Amino acid sequence: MSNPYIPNIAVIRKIITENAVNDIKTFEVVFEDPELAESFTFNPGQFGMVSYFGAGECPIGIASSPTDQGFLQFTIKKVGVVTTALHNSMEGQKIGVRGPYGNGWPIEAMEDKNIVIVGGGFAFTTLRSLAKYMLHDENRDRYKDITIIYGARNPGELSYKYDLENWGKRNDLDLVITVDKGDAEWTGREGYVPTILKEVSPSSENAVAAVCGPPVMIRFTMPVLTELGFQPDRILLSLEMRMKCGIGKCGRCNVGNKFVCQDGPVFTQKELESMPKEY
Amino acid sequence: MNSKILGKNQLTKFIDEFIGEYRVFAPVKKGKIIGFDEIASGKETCLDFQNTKQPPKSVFFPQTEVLFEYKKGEKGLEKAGSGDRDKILLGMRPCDARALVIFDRFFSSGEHEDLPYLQKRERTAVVGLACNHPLNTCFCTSLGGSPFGSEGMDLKLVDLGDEYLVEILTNKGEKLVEDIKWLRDAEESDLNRARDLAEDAENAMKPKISTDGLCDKLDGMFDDPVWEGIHQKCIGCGVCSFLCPTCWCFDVLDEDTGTGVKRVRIWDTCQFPLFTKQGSGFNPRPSGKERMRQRIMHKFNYYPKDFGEFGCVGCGRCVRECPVNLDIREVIRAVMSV
Amino acid sequence: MEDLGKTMQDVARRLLEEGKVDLIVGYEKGTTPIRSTPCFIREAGDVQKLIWDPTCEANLTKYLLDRDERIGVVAKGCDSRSIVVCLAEGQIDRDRVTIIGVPCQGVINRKKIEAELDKQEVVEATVNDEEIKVRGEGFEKVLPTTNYLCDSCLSCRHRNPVIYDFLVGEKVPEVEDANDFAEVEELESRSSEDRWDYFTEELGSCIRCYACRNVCPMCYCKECFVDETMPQWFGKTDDLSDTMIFHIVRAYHLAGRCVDCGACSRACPMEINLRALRKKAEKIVKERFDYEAGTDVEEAPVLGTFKQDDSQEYIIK
Amino acid sequence: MLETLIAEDDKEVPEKGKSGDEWEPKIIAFLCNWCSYAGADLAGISRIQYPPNIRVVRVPCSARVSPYFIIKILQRGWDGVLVSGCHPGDCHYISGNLVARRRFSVLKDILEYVGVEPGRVNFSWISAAEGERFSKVVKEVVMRVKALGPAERLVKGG
Repeated sequence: MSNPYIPNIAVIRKIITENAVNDIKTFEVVFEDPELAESFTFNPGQFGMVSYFGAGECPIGIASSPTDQGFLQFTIKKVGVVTTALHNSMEGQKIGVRGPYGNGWPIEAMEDKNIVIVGGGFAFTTLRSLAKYMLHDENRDRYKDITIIYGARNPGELSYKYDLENWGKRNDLDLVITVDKGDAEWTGREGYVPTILKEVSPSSENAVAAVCGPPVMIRFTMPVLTELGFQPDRILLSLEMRMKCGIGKCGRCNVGNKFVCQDGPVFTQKELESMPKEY
Repeated sequence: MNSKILGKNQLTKFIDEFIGEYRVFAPVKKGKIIGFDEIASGKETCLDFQNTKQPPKSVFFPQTEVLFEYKKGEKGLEKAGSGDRDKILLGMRPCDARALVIFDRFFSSGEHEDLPYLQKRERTAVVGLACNHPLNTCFCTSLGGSPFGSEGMDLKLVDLGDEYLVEILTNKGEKLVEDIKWLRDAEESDLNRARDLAEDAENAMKPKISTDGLCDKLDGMFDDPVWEGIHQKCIGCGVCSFLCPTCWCFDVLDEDTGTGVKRVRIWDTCQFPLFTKQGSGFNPRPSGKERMRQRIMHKFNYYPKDFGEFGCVGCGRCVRECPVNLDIREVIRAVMSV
Repeated sequence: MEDLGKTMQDVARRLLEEGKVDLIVGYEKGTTPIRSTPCFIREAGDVQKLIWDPTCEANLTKYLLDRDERIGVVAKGCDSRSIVVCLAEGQIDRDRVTIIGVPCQGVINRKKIEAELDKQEVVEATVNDEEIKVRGEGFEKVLPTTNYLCDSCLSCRHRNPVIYDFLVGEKVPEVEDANDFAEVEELESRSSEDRWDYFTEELGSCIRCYACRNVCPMCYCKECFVDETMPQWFGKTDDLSDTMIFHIVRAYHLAGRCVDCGACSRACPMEINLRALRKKAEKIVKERFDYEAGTDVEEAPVLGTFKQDDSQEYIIK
Repeated sequence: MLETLIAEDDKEVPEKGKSGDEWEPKIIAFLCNWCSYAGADLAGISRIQYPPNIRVVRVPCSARVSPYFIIKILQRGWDGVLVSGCHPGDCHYISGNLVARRRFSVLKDILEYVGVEPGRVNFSWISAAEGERFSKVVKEVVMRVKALGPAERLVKGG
């Protein structure tokens, strides 16, 4: 029985700035203990508790895919105390990471189904982890055709541009990028994610939809998915709640009697319908 | 092993048998407040009290607890000290003892056990004290408890007048008293006297609040207008949660020690707005209504759904100490009558 | 002696029936002896729940903050002064509030009665301005109300409401020469060391439940300074230094605003003598700036303004 | 800015009652930019000596100093605080020092009432022309704080 609150020491190896206004960065971290760096496994959609000693701890979705060996990536937006401390730190900074926590996307249940990924803003992190996992050579054939619909407020806000470029060149993937409002150089689509989803209208036949984004996007995306014929148990959502312990003990992230950190963060629409509307 | 008899004048001697080998916690009067504290000798405690202001949860779940310390420059983290000598908790009322069982069940559930709490709980013996005169703000019988309950206890003292009956309930309890030779065995008359006292105490707690079906009833009541009326006078302070023996929510934060950082967990309550306020500013429980609903739903619906019994032991502390007299028994009645 | 409770009910019924207010906030009988509890009445038919006796201790001004309904609120002398402070600080919109003033002879501090009766529990009690009849298992007593009043009420110089739309009952004689700084003066006479020991002992048992802050109508900040995180000024654990600083800064924030209604001392579960600290802030602004909280809506807050001849003897010459 | 100063100099905060060389108090001085800071500058230019125990923080006005600064400084183990502004009537912002005067008189009395030793928290008016007076005031404050010994009351973890 080890103390679940003790984080493992990790070192920030690389910091990638993701958006133009420089308040979203991806931190590539490596565990100090080489054994752990080797043995640490997780599923896409799980999160870790990232500590900056002196500032505190906060739950961040793991953005890298389980197929990336030896390192973890956390995409963090500068909002509060811990995230600001992380944004002010340099490469080589020692931080704490513990986890993985949460259930993550059901990658087995999604096998040999069509996958529709709908992401918005920087909440695209764990969906990126899922996409990178599925597009990896060892896993690609276990999933049928994959559609990714990813939107952001403006081109500067689009994260993982380097991934989007590579994915754009692939033929076994239908990548749709949109922005709410383009700028001078923007040549791609313009429009809110729900409207673009209606335009693309992926078939819901033997398909699963994985959705994550700001509440307003979720509110308008759900009816579209239902319209397209997605059954409630085929729509997956990753919830965002305030978390402090990450292991279902501190009592704050509950929706009904489910703890989002332990029984979630991924729920099916069907499960959410049986839970009180308090998220 | 049958029950023993302990004279009230021998109580100090009885306690002093354990001092030294065990860390003994007992009710102590500090200023105007009676609370559980570590005692160095038997005479510091007095068992003539109704119930302590604060429950004994702080012995295992202190208000501020260091999880670990990170010293700048040093490798790794210095873990907080684990449980040390065995402990004895003496003079605990049946409701509080039962509350510890509820606490244990939650903190050892799920994938990750709460080690800091469980380590402190492991090496502890509970010597309970039956309630001959329950207060009329107590309602343990309405929630499956009883003034003479022995759930969660290793030994139970029953005040027979000028003597205590010492009931042995577990082998941990038996080990405590087996080598105290001067305790005399209880006779039939003592046991009958204890049974009568138990009955009187139980009858003194009529009428009970009906709580059967409360959990299922709450299932459909999330959006019921009754919550609007219930929360109105609540000022959102932490009295009911911090004095509640079955409230365990906590906050985790870092404290700068000048030479390093301590990660500390402190008591928190769902009644504070910051409990669920997110970094984006969105708060799923923006007003007192949602927060009060959460507290009631958790104790009478969510916890029972996961663990099969109510998350409240009816100790009455929140009834006695609420600054605006928002009585949880009235809330239960209001919910039951919808 | 005229039953103020009955008159109050009539006023409330008329206000509700004439649609002048959406809600009446008053007192109703509590669920345990010697206690009242705030009640919210929206139907004229429920006004008979309203009571008035020395157990009506809550400062109902707190319920006027951040509400946009039209409210009829029962207000004692001190409560009416805290309404004046809230009005002066722009927190309450005057024409949305109807004040039902009631002259007050002081409210009971039930912790004093519990201390007196020690282990005996009161099962039933009847209370009026003269006496408190208590009955319990095997005992029955009559206690003179004046011996068990809240400390703030013993030296109250504003028994009659300073502002009201309706007055329930006749005004009561004020006690002009009440020295309500007796305790502060005694503490001031002690050495700095003794005072430090007194306050560390007293505030050391604080469990940071914030009942004192949440029950106080003067504490209406959207985010309290102890909850701020960017920057985080003081710690949130029950460390002695952080806890003392919370109470010191709260006393500082109450300077010239606290009306000594005693709600915080009554709300504290650990029975800490909070009055000893906040009366000092009140004494400073009274002596140095001749300022008393909650007497005049037009007057500017004491620390928000200045006078050319403010005393400055503490400045290094 | 203030945060970094306290943190960065925190390491030098003296252990309580340093043996060997005589203990030197550490004091933070808030000097208002228009008067007291200029006064300190004048003291420097005119080579007027004053004890090195103070760490100067330049503030736009004495009213900029919030009670949280002063209490946090005492909590972090510094031995004394000096807040110095313009003489009444000279304030660049007309009434900053007048508002501050009331604020500090209440704060100082509450702190000393609770038990913080008189002399820990000090206030003064020093104009831009009073270089000499600035050094006199600093000497006075350092002497007062030295008499009180290292700070213990209100110090966190003290």
